[in-house]
Amino acid sequence: MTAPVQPHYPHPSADDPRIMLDAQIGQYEQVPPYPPRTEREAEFYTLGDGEMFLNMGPQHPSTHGVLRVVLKINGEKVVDLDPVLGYLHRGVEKLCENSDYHHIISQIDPLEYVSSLFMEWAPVMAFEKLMDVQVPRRAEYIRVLTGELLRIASHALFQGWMALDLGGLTPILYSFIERDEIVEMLAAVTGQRMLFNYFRIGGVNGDLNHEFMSRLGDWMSRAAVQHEANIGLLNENEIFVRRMRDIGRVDRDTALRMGVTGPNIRAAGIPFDVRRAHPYSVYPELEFNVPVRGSNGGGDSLDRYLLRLDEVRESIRIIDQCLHEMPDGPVMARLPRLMRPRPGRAWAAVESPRGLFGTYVISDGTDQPFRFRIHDPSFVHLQLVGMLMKDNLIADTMAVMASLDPVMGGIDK
Amino acid sequence: MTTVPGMGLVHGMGLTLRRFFAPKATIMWPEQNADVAPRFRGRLQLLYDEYGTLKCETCFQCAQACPIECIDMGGVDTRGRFHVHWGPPETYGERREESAMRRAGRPVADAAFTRFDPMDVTPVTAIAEAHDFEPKDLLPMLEDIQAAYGYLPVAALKHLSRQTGAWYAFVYGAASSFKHLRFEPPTMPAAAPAGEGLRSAEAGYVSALGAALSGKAPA
Amino acid sequence: MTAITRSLGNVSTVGKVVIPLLVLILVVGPLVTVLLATVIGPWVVGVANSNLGILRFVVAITGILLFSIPAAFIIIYMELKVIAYMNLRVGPNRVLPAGAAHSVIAGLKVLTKEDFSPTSADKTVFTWAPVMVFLTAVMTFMVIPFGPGLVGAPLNIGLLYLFAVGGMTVVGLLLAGWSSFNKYSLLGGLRSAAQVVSYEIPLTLSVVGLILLAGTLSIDSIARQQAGWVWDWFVFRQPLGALIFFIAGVAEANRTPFDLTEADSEIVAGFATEYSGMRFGFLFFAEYVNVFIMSALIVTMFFGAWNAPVDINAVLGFFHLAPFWVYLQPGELGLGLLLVIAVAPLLVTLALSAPVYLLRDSMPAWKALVVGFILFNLLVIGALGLAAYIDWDWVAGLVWFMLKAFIFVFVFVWMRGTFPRVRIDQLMGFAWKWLLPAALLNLFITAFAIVILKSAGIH
Amino acid sequence: MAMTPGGAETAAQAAEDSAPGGEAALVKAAPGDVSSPIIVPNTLWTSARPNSYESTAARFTHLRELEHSDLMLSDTARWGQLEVIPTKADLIIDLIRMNSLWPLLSGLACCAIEMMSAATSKNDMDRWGMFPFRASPRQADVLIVAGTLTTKMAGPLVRLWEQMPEPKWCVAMGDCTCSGGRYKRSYSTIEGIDRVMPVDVYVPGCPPRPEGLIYGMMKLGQLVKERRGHWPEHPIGPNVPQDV
Repeated sequence: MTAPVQPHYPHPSADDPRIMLDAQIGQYEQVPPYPPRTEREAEFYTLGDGEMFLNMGPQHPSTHGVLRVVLKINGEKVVDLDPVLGYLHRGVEKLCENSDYHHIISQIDPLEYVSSLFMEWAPVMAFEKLMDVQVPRRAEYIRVLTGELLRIASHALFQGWMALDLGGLTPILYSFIERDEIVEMLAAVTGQRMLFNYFRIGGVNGDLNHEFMSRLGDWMSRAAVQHEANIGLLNENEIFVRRMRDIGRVDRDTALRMGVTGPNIRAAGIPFDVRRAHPYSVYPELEFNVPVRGSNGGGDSLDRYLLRLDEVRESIRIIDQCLHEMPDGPVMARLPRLMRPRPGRAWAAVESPRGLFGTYVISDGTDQPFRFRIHDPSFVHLQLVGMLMKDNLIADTMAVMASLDPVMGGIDK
Repeated sequence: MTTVPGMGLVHGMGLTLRRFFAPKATIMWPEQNADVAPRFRGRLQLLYDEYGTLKCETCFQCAQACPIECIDMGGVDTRGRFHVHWGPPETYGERREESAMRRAGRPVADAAFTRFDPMDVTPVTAIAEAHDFEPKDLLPMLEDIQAAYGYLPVAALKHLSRQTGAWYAFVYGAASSFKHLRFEPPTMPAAAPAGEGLRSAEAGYVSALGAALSGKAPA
Repeated sequence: MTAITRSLGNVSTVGKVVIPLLVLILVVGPLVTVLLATVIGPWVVGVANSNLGILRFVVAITGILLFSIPAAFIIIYMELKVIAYMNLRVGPNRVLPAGAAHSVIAGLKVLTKEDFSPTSADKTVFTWAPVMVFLTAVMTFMVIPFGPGLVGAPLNIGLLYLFAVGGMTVVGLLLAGWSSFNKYSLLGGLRSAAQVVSYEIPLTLSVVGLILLAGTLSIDSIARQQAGWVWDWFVFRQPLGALIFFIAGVAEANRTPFDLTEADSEIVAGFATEYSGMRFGFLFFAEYVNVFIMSALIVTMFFGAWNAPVDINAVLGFFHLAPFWVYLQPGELGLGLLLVIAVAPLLVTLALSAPVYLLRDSMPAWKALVVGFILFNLLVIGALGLAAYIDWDWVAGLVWFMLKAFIFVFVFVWMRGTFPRVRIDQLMGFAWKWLLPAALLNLFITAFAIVILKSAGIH
Repeated sequence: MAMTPGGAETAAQAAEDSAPGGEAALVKAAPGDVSSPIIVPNTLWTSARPNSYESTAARFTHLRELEHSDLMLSDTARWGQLEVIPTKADLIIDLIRMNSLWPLLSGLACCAIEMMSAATSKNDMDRWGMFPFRASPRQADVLIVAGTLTTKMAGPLVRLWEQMPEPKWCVAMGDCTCSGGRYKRSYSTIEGIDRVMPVDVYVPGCPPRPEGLIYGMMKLGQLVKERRGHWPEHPIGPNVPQDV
């Protein structure tokens, strides 16, 4: 029965073309390893005097995942850069087109893993439009409540990453304490810490339970105080403020032209918020402000950072209102098990913590969508990187990148 | 920014010093367990209903849906006709063996990739080829196989699963949900419905179960 | 001979080894002793006497090398634990109580890792750069006075030596960055060159005012001038200089918020990116040794060196007391001393164990005796330590010096736990636009003050 | 846990949908009625682990043969046959390595967040000396692959792994890295990182809880400790208790 033991790696031999000899390793690897295909490539991959390429990523501590950025640097100054995407391309859209409508919710969940509930919300809303489903009001309130909780968690993580990319070790740990409390709370009602799979077509998976409510009550009693204490570590810190101010300024025109949404456009002075501009769910019934920062010249990294902190305060307000105004009733509409919507198309967008997240669905009358498309805000915001990082220092690339708050899962889909 | 330069730094250092003496947030796992919500999905356990019966209906849907195919289960289907075993050894037998040899220099501890009785499966290949290996044509294929063998042998189903790429549970599920498909050779009498001939064995079980539920020791 | 072999055959295996050894020791021992006493001993003493400087140097180097590694381990452990506590976690706690051995274990593990050098690296430079970094750090130790007389080389130009050798660290870092054949390393090396060279200037200038005050370049002498009360420390006469020295010292030691040379989130690990195994260990230790050196320097220059904050002689003099150890004359007891030595341990042990035995019902007598004996030993150790502290001023100096130095190490770690990192242009701008003028200002003010005070006749 | 109103409604509705015809499909258990489990003699199916399902002795003896063969005397795990005899010093070195496993700061996707969570205050991975997430692979001991591995990322990941100096270990965290997980059917993912690199510990879950990762790292520590000299006593592999 004993099988012969095979060594894992074959013994290297010079004949094997897969094995690179030591003599070959010493040579420079050409960047890129092919002749330039476009004018832009030819321009980028031509080095000027005193310039060199610095390949940042796909594994780099501060690229927020697996983004690869080829920097052309002159000393410490970034002359030009070329982001390379696709290291996390998982084919989510195609997978969704091959899943039935219920299954899509779990497929799209890890798309942008920091704010999963919003990834569920948009397709669910699109399907509801497609099938003319009336969602119970309690379900809508629950969606808003859990969504705003997750927005706080997401912004807490943003704050921690921001500090980590600027070299601060401690704030991310405080943020994670806050985030852990929220995700454990959500786990009490959804059943998972990160990829919740909670929203359903026509409602939510389960009603709020006692465990969730008690944890939420505990948390609400100290949320605001804890938030102010945590941000006190960085907000007034001279080093932090000096590094963030006037770095990566996005003016209003650029923001509009590039299709920036979410906190990034509000930090540039434009009060665009999907929750107010194209109201959905029960947001019209709730009172909250759309915080805006940035002067006429647009907003810099510090504005984007501070605006997210403002949003946390607004989210706490919304949660408070939800808890007071939540009606009783069912949390699920009555629906058939197997969904075959009429042929048609639907678009739905939500305000995710990173901006406008939308899905576009075309149904051909079967139980699977004919086409399923995702509009992700991170992808749009990443286009700004080339513009903002140029002529800055290497250290600023991290500040700018972190302040835009991209998530590679959403960018690469 | 504060009016006095450097006050922000002092403020931050004051905060960290206060946290230095503050009680720690760490949950000393594994000595002390975190407060995990009862609804948390990440645990594996078989649940019993109010009557103390296993809720599991052996539908294999969970094994089929498990993303990492870690659910390894064996049992009888709801109609009491046939034993099925579904689990990673079936699907990943070869790979596990290779991986284990590479990693630990020894075969896997549970060499469960056991085959059923060897039989000639060329007709199955021919049938699958005739239907272009399309999993959507599963029913015609199964009918053809039954026409060829007189019944649906396990080896044929497995072979069909491997040929078409459909999960075995999928193939088996399709086969078991049609009354005109059978798993026994026509010469053998069809198995009685679930538990009909086994009342005596069941009675002992039920009494033991009742005793266990009521807290009394079995007689 | 046969008798001896026969009798040897009768004894056990252990005996077979021990008995010849005993014989050997009994025969050879006296011989060697006589030889040592008559021939070699005087020769050794003569050589040592004629080469006292070299001998002192060897002893000092050995002591410093033996001290620097444990000091680095302690600081690494402190960093792990203090930052963990500031982060609201508990930190390492598995090996030994409170995880005290985790830093040692990390160091030993680094030692057993594969020692790797990239194919295209300049192997010689790559190998020797960490050694250079570490050695410069250790060499700086030579002139730091840990206590009165506890100094490796009492140079009269100690400060000059300090800045000269301390500035050489950058060469090691630059070589490490350049030889790694890695762009991140190169950037790290260049950053460290720019940073350390820039901050050398305010660091040196901030001390010039102090040199004017002290009138000497000898570190030992500077330390002695701060004896007395707290307000005799130089920090109260040179506050601006102390602040500049502290900031520039943080930058010199490459610590947060000036840790640009190995900025994790920017240039992966800076000059250390390609280092693994013990070469990385050298760089790692050197960082923490540098932290200790900077703390020690700050303490020596501005915070009273080894001097206690309280002038004990002045206090005793105020109360018209002679130091009480003058009254203790054990020799006067004569034969009674022997009695005390024989009886006192027994009596004190019994006296200490009695309350323990009486207060705890469950305590058996032997356990109480053991506890009493341990307490007695602690008492003796404490008394001896107190006597050493009082009688030998180097013990007192070492205690105060270490205490103050580790307070500053704590501040370094505290800053690491709090601050983000500055940017390279802000770093350079801060050095040249703020620190340098401030240091010059400090120098001029001090010079003016000295001139005015001298002309007024006040010293 | 009490049934929520929504749940009851959906259950009733499910029954309605699945059986539109009549009442026959609806099973209504009377209170006190113990419904019977189905017990069928096992004739066709061979158990995966004979020891765990039956009380009879194991029919698979290859493991025992292997344990008594010469192969077990040496460590053939990754470094091939050892040509030295492990001594007490090796055990001490293993103990040292076990207590200082520095992971590489590398995350691919969703699981990276939970990996960070394992290192932060609530679930402090630093307690085992696994704190400094080294940014450079040259100084790391453990590669925690956290997240979906795509075909494009496979090359860089293998390169990272090869850049790490020996001894090194790999932990596959999450379903995607263990076997492809929910992206198994995608055209651009790799179904399990053990197709491209060796793996020491698999931590399943989507994503696993931080405690799960810490447990995996503790298991890795055990693996490191027992790597040499203790093979017969501590077999590696799924260890299912006899009475499962």
